[in-house]
Amino acid sequence: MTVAWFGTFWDVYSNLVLSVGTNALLALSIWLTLACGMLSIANAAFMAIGAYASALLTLNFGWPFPVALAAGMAAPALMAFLIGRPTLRLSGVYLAMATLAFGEVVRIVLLNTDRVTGGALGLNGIPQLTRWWHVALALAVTLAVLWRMRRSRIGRAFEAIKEDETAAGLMGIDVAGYKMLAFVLGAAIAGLAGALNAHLTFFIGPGEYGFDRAVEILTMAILGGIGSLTGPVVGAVILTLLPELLRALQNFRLVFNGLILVLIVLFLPRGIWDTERLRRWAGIVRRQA
Amino acid sequence: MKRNTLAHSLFALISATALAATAHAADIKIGVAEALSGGAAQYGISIRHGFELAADEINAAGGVNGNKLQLIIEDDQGKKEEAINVFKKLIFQDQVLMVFGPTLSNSAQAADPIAQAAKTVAFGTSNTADGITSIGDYVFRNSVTEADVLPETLRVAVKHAHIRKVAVMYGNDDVFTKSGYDNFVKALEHAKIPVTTTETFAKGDVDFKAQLTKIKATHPDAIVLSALLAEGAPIMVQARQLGITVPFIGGNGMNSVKVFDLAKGASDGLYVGSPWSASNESPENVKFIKAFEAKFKTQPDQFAAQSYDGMHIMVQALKTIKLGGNLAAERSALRDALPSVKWTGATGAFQFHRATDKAGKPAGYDAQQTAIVSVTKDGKFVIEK
Amino acid sequence: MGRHRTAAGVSTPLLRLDGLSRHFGGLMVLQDVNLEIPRGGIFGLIGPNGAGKTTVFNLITGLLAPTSGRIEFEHHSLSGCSPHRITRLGIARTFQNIRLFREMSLLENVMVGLHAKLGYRTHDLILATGHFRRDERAARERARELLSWVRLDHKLSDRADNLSYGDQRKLELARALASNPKLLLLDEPVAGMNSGEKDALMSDVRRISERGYTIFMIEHDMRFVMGLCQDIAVLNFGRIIARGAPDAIRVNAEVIEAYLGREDDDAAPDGAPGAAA
Amino acid sequence: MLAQQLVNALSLGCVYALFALGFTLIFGVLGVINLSHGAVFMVGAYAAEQAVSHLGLPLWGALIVAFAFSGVLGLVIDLLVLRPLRARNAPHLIPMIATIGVGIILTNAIQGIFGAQNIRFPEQLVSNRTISVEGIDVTALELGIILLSFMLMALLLLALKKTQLGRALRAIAESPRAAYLLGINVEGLFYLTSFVAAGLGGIAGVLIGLYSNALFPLMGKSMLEKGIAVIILGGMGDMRGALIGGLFLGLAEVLSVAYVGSSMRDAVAFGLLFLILLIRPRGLFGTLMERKV
Repeated sequence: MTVAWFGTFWDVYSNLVLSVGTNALLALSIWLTLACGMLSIANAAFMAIGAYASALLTLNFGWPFPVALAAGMAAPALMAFLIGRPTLRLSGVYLAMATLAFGEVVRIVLLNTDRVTGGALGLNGIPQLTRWWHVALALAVTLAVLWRMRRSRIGRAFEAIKEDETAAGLMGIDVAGYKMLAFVLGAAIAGLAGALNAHLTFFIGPGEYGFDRAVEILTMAILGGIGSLTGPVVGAVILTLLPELLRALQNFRLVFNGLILVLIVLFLPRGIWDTERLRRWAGIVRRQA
Repeated sequence: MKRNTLAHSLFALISATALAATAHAADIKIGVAEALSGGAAQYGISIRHGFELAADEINAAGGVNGNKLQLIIEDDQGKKEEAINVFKKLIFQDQVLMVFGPTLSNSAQAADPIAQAAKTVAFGTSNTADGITSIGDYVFRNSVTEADVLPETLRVAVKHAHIRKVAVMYGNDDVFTKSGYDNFVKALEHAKIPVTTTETFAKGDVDFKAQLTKIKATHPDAIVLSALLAEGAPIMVQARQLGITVPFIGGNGMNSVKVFDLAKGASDGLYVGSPWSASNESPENVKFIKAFEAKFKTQPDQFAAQSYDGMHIMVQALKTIKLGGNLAAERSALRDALPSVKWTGATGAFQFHRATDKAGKPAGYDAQQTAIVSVTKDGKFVIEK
Repeated sequence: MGRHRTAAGVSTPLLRLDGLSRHFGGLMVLQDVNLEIPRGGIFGLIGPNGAGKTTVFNLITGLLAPTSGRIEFEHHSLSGCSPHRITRLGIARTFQNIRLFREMSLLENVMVGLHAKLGYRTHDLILATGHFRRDERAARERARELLSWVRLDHKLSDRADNLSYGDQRKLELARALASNPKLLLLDEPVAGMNSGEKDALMSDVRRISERGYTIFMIEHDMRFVMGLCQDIAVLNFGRIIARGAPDAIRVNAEVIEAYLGREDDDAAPDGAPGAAA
Repeated sequence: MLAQQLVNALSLGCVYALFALGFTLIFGVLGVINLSHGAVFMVGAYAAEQAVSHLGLPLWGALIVAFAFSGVLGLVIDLLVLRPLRARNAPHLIPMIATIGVGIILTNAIQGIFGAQNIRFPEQLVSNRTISVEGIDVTALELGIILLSFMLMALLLLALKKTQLGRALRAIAESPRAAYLLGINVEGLFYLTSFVAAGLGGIAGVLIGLYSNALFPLMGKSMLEKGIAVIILGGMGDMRGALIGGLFLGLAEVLSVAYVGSSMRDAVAFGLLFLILLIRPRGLFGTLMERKV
């Protein structure tokens, strides 16, 4: 009975559940740069590079999936490394705009290299190789690595850079190096999400990786809160499920999507998963108990 | 919007009463997955209207062998992930007999494999990209690809407008217009018509004069335009403003009476080829247009005509199979019955022809129809032979 | 005076500024500054506001590049070195306008200072090897110890921005010490403190110096400087105008002139060397 | 052909400038990258279209309706969203994210009400006449847009330079805190700026809607992306920059179509933007109202 119920549930919602996983990876990828105080919105582009690199390898050359996944991480990481040196000198809004422009350039290049990428028609017939445990494992490993990093000198360096770049440099922290690390690692995680997603949905096209996706990734992280690793994951879960939950609203559904985003920014400035607030609430509950 | 919901609930109420009256009749659940929000909603909503009109007509005439059609309509937002989710919901949760949609070819590339794996018919009425029906033998469409109509459009245009060389313009970031372009190129090569220059534009562009100025300098005899109306109409207006008087040869995307409004004063001289034309006075088409205008207070377009016909085509197959019992058996029976359907509707005479997959093995089914070529003149489509 | 280079012999200086100049646009903030700071002891740099003192620190720590001249630290030229390299060579500093990591705890602040001392590698970190855990534990212990030096070890997990002003200065000092610097630069360490806090810090700094750290401080508070430093240089309008022991500086005519000649100087009444004497 | 292309570049550049004026004004004074400006621009155009088709207003009436409607909308956005964020001193990226949400709300509300398909202004609203001089074709509307964007920019510049209000705004741009201490009604001027900037957006919506013959809910989106490029090229918060950046982008796009290939049009635009940020992050040109970010 339960098994049958789960079977139907999984038939209907497997894709949604796995989308939650890949979106969580994306949110974590932008969390990395945000943790360093950088607003880089090139993650949609890195996701595209990862998706195309891996899909081309499995589709055209029949490479094994794990190798294609590795390539899907390596390609955006390499790209991030190449553009990182000049780009990461910028800060604040300027960095955001430069990465935005980079994202547009990537999308247009994908459109224009149609011999390889299929242009606007995209790549279709990508083998569906992603299993649920691939996504689970990828998310678990990513979370474990980031969790460790956070509680090590790297995490402290990130936070120090976020708070005061100059002071961080004078603590002996290689500011440019750590920014690059966050940027490249974020690109690799975004690429992984892209590669997993591409092998889940049979099809990828350049339109999926534009400005909207970049904003969506950022929104997930901010919505959940970037004070912890749980925040981005929570944000990804909510933003992925929200459209399903709001189905009844029909034409005005996305209006509520936007409204929720505004309300959270206004009333939950540290995101939904605000550790301090949660601790406070827990304290109140304990006192009342 | 509000009126629609009201109409919906009224319809539900009426069908519920009808259901109570005829005790033995069961509803046949038909899934409809179209883009009802987002940028593609303008096509999705038109498509939904076509389905609703056809289903109402069929139900009013007593349904299919006494069974009423029940449409379960879901919004895929024009996104591939949503299309997958919606297909899964319709197939596994709502247990529909078959699914119409999705609106966009990209979504179809992602969602149709789901239907194929579940051995459920996926019937596209608006997907024109190559390769969709290669996905498998449960994938059908009655939307003609440009490959089928463009040679005819070119032939007629060349004959009437004395075309020796053309310039090409297309939207390169959209599947519909890009695949239209690919087929134009093939058709032009086949007809041995030289291309003076090829220009592109992107969705949301407001200015096309740079491209048009370049085109003007190459002195083509016509401009081949693979565009959707949103950009196609402004392109025609701006071309006329630059003193370009040569005719346009458009794809499916331009085949809409809205062109007379959106390109008012500059809408003459556009050749379009499509199985459906607003000016086609066949009795089926006249009836369709009349009924559509009465029901929705707006003029139909090609998307509505194709979905309208799609529903009728499906119902022809449905009539021949035995319902009741095993859903899986019903689904595959429907699939087996569909390929032999022949139907004459708003888009004229229709039949399927088999498509092949990448390896050349038989796969799904494409439309086989003859194109009607018409040219715009004084706010009307005039059919040319 | 600074102009005369020390003859080879006695002891090689820890830090040497050689003909250092820095211009901002047309403004010459530092001109031909020559200074040698010996190993050990507490060295002071004083001068009226706007004399260019903080610029000297910014040049030493690599935040600014000199327009001309060179800086040598233990025979290494620092020109072109990025701040983090300079820190790793053994120079640490505090700031005039405290720059703590405000959202981090005290312990974390000091542990950031220990950054370069942690030798584990990425795979140690990911696999949480013994090396990683040992290093982290040692760092935590060391941070606790440094905080106890400045008597803040009872507030380890407080957030830095919850500290009082005086405690923030002490935390910054502990954080600077974390890199175990050969040279510690203090930029106005008692600015904004009350006299009780000043006295306490004075003994803290003295104890730190006794542990063998070389200290180079900029300070306005003459009682503090004169009480701590063995050797003082005076900067005015970007030039070194005097150098010597506190008693000699106190009576140096040029120095008194420099302070008294600037009426707009808010630090003048009690900041002038004479007043503090 | 080059002469015609240069005229094309001029009118396209002015289209961009027209949009960017309000966008850059908000950034200059409020320090916010207002990503709902594209949506406000679109709403203004729709409001004017409704007024024209229901009330039969002439062009100037449509422009007034758009200015007022968008302006009030901008004011409401400021009151409900930006003011609370200012009050709690949120880091500057937070208001930007909030305006993304506002943009989503407006775009989808309009789409829910009017549908996703293109609509257009009645064609008699503006003369469709083409003026041909020496083989160069230009429409009356294009001339109007070119004139208006130069005039609006000159007007704004003059207002900022010569009036008391302008001086107050520049003081706020330098430092809102210092301006407050000088007794300037900072909040009031923030409201005024939000109103005027959004109103300008509405005017741009009408004119660009007329220029491209199409209104649709997403019309603000690609314009917003171009607008971002324009204000960065011109220097953020700089009034002259909006025009210079707009003209520069228009020229770059038109020339890339003419000599590189139209499929590279946006790649050239954004590639240029990327490069310029790396080389000259403060924009190509000097700035009048630069704000620290």
